[in-house]
Amino acid sequence: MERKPKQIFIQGAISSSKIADSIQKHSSKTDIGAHSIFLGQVRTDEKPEGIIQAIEYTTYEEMALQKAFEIREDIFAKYPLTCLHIYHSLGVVKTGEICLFVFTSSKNRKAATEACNEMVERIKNELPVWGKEIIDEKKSLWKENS
Amino acid sequence: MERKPKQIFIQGAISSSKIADSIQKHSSKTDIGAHSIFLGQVRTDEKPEGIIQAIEYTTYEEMALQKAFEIREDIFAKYPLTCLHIYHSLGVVKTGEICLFVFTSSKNRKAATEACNEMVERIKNELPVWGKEIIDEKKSLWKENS
Amino acid sequence: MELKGIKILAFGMIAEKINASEFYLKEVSNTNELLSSLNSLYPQLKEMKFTISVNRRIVNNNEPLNADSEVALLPPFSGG
Amino acid sequence: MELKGIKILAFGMIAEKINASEFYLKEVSNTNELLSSLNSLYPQLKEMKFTISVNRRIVNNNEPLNADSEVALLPPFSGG
Repeated sequence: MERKPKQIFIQGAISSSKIADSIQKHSSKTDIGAHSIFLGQVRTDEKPEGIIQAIEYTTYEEMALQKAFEIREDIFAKYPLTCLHIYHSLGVVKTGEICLFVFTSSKNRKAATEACNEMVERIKNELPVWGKEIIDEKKSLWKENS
Repeated sequence: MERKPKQIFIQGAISSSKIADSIQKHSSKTDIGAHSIFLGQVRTDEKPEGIIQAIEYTTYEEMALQKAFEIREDIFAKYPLTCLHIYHSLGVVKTGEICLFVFTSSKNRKAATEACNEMVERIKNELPVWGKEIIDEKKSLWKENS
Repeated sequence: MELKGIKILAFGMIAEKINASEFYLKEVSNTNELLSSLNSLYPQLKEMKFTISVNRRIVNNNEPLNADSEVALLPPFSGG
Repeated sequence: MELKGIKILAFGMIAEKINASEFYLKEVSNTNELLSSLNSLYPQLKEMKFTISVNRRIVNNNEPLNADSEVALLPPFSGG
């Protein structure tokens, strides 16, 4: 089966019910023994310019989907995974809301946890996505990944 | 505030809605930037004796809660965490169902992911919990952690 | 202790092998004596791997026991 | 290419600085020429960090461009 780039972007915050649905769907895959999940949550941050209220995400979508696909293929080649899912928000996500959801599943826990960590690192470093930190209607800052 | 041992055991499988509720509750904690979640799922396994249909968990509860509390304190001392939750099933959990839920949250992702991994290792190695792998009404095997 | 002896809890495959999750042993004043006593009472435990806890702490050396000691026989853990 | 030139996409703080997310540049046949052209057109980009992609691939060396090239100016990524 040839795998193709698939949509990873969700408009707005990622809901906890979306995460629950995603977990629930895996109950039919009884060869899975371990799931590892990473969630990025928009954090209140105090900057000299003011307090962050939300982040607005934009992307170069065609390139991001192609890159996400390549990373996914690399990770599948490197680790014995059963499943790997990525979701990233676009548009405005308020503090306390989820903006990134990475979900790996495998027979044994080592592959799932290592793959999940590596996936998150690569997403932060390699996906053409930009976050604008919104302080109020007039003020904003461009987020920098550390 | 003095922290005390708290209940970590849940009768039967851990539902995806329980996981969603737990995630949702953290949306008010806007100093959190990263959540790491580990889920153990009961796996179908083919043994010479037959195919595993479920695992029945028992524990030495007083000792397990004390030990879980100690591990929790150690991990909080070692990593800058905002939150740390553990839930483990008791009784029968069928293949495809969740039996372990470990949930860590922190400002930055490194602490959450490392603490979550360490927590899972320690739970598997140090908690007095036993899994009996059920093949059918008459046959069962005692699970061994690898 | 005079009446019933020390309370011993058994778990997992140990409880299954001896067909009891709780029993009492008399005339054991430390964990070494406990082990000898177990070996003669339950020879089926000889080839089994287990650790002993006293008052919910795993003990590796010989530990004194008294009437209030809560002793448990713990086969290898397999949670998660 | 004769009419409009090469299409350039701009993202994030680059798009904000030049106040456009898409524009066209004529008479650039490779990415080095593109950079010179950008520097004179948009001097505000000089102190900004960005990479260039051609056809959705990041390029590090001088890369030839043609009418069909999809060029993008990418400030440092900050997803997640």
